[in-house]
Amino acid sequence: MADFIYSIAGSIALLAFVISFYRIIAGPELADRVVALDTMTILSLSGIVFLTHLLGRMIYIDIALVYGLMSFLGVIAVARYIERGL
Amino acid sequence: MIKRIIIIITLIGLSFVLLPLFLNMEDAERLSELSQTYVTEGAEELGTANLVTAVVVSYRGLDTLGEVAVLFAATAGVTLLLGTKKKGGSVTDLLEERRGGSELLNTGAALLFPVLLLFGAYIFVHGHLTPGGGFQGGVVIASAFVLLLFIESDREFSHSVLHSLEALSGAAYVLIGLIGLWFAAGFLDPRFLPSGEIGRLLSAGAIPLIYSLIGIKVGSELIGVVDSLRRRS
Amino acid sequence: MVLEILGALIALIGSLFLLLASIGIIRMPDTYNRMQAGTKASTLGSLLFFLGIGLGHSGLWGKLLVLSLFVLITNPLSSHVLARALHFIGKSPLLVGYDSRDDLADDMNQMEEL
Amino acid sequence: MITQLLIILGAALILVGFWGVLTRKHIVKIIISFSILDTGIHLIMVGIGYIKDGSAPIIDQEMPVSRLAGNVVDPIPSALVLTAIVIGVAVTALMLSYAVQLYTFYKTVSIEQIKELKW
Amino acid sequence: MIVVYILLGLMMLIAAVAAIQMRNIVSAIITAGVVSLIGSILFLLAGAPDVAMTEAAIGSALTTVIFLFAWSRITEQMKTDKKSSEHDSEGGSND
Repeated sequence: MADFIYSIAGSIALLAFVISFYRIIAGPELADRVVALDTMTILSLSGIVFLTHLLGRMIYIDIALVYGLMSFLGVIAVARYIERGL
Repeated sequence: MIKRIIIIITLIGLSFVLLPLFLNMEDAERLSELSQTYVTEGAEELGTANLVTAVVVSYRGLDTLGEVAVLFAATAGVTLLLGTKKKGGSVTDLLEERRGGSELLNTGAALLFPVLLLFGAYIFVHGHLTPGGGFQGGVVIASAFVLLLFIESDREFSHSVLHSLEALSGAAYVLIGLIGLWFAAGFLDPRFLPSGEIGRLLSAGAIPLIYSLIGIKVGSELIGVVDSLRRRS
Repeated sequence: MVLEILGALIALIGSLFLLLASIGIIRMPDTYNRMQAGTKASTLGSLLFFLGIGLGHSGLWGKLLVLSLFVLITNPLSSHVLARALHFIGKSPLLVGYDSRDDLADDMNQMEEL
Repeated sequence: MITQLLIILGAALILVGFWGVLTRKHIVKIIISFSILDTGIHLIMVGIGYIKDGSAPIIDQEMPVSRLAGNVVDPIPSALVLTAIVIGVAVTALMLSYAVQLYTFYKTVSIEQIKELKW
Repeated sequence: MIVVYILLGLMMLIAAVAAIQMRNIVSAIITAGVVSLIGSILFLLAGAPDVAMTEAAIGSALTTVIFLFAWSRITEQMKTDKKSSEHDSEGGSND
């Protein structure tokens, strides 16, 4: 029962990932793509935590930790490039 | 036109090269003999929980040494190409003013900088227990310094400190390898320290030590790369 | 067992918020609106998601707490820097029927006068 | 099945990257294509090391030493890919520094206009 | 499970082709970062967490940063070149 509800939640998160991926490909401007990337990193963090549950290995959570710290560097780099501060 | 045809022919040829790889491969049911030995005996022999670390640091230690050498060569190339400062001030006069970081960014970066350093150290000290190790920890430490470059891009890092850290950790890495050759079975054999119990922090012989040295080396090299690539004013 | 089902339900609510964030990303009319939809909803959604997974696995609490802290620090930070950068390159938000009001530009002018 | 999927995906990425390297004119685009090609090679190597229903070769409560045989993926390709990624970023940085130097000498980013490199 | 692999693989291919086709360089850099991000999730699914961690840290964060540093250096030089060429033409007209 619990596993079933968990897998529904994971599928919805995957659907959200695909939808925000559409904005990265189609986004008319650079700014839209960066916003979509910002959302996508958070979504993939949730996805990695969900995979920890799905594959049944607790140690996979370390990847989410590393990615959670590193992911915002890319967004900040693009933002600083846009405002000419890099 | 001829160019386009040549490109298409090249791509088709490449796909034919890659095709047998696809056709001959099924999901393997069991490991090959060498991997089987590494998997079953690695934990017993070396006392590491993470067997990838055992392969990287000990069984294939020479490969890692070569990899670190390639990394050093690439870093030296980047520094050689871009590291020197521009002669003459005529270019810099025309540069427009660079915008500083906002106060929120400065505070957040100051908050996150020690966290990133600590976290990188955690990653490479726990390399024999959890996923991760020297390379990943080195990247996290380098990213902490990249964060400092984001808030204040004129910041100068001390090159002598970076170079001496890199050289010292590289020399210590080779030295530990030689100690393994002397006191244990072979080059980069970590068993000259006691193996301990699997799953403890102080276990697996010298593997945490070696991976920490690799982490410091990779981190200082990547800081050097980013520092050479950024824009000078 | 009850705790697991409760965790699964909380994770389901969190995933619905994540879906809301992504729908906001594609349906909102301009960049600033997309940004606020994407950031706020996805922060709440991911925190609920972590809580749900943590209720199911008691061994993960410490690391999930650290992860939530990272998300709470880095996510507003990155969206703040991005919004500020967009403001500086002269992108104005879509305000239908309202007078445009620019507090950040006023602040910058004041600082320059000082 | 999963090995085949990873290998065909990696091969497709290699072809896409190679196509980008051959057809693009912009030098930064060529370097981006190289990094995509790298990712394809890494996917193929990880795919070769996959074992049916395999998990990570890390010992903990869920994977004790007794269950290790037959349940974990091959650690050797993982170790090789690990070092290959780090070398990849260093080589990318080297290529980018060449791009910066090419721009300072020739004042162009299009490789069509750098005539001395042609033969 | 196999559906997830195929979906992620298709997204990765689309992102790779889009990264090469895009006209804006910074958009292409971001999209190449997305290729690495999806790749790291695939590595995690295929049971290689060490590789996934390296790809997430290096491929999608540090590579993006390095590309942007180099590209901002090139664009800055482009700007100064344009300015100095304008200066030169003005000086020539005065003569």
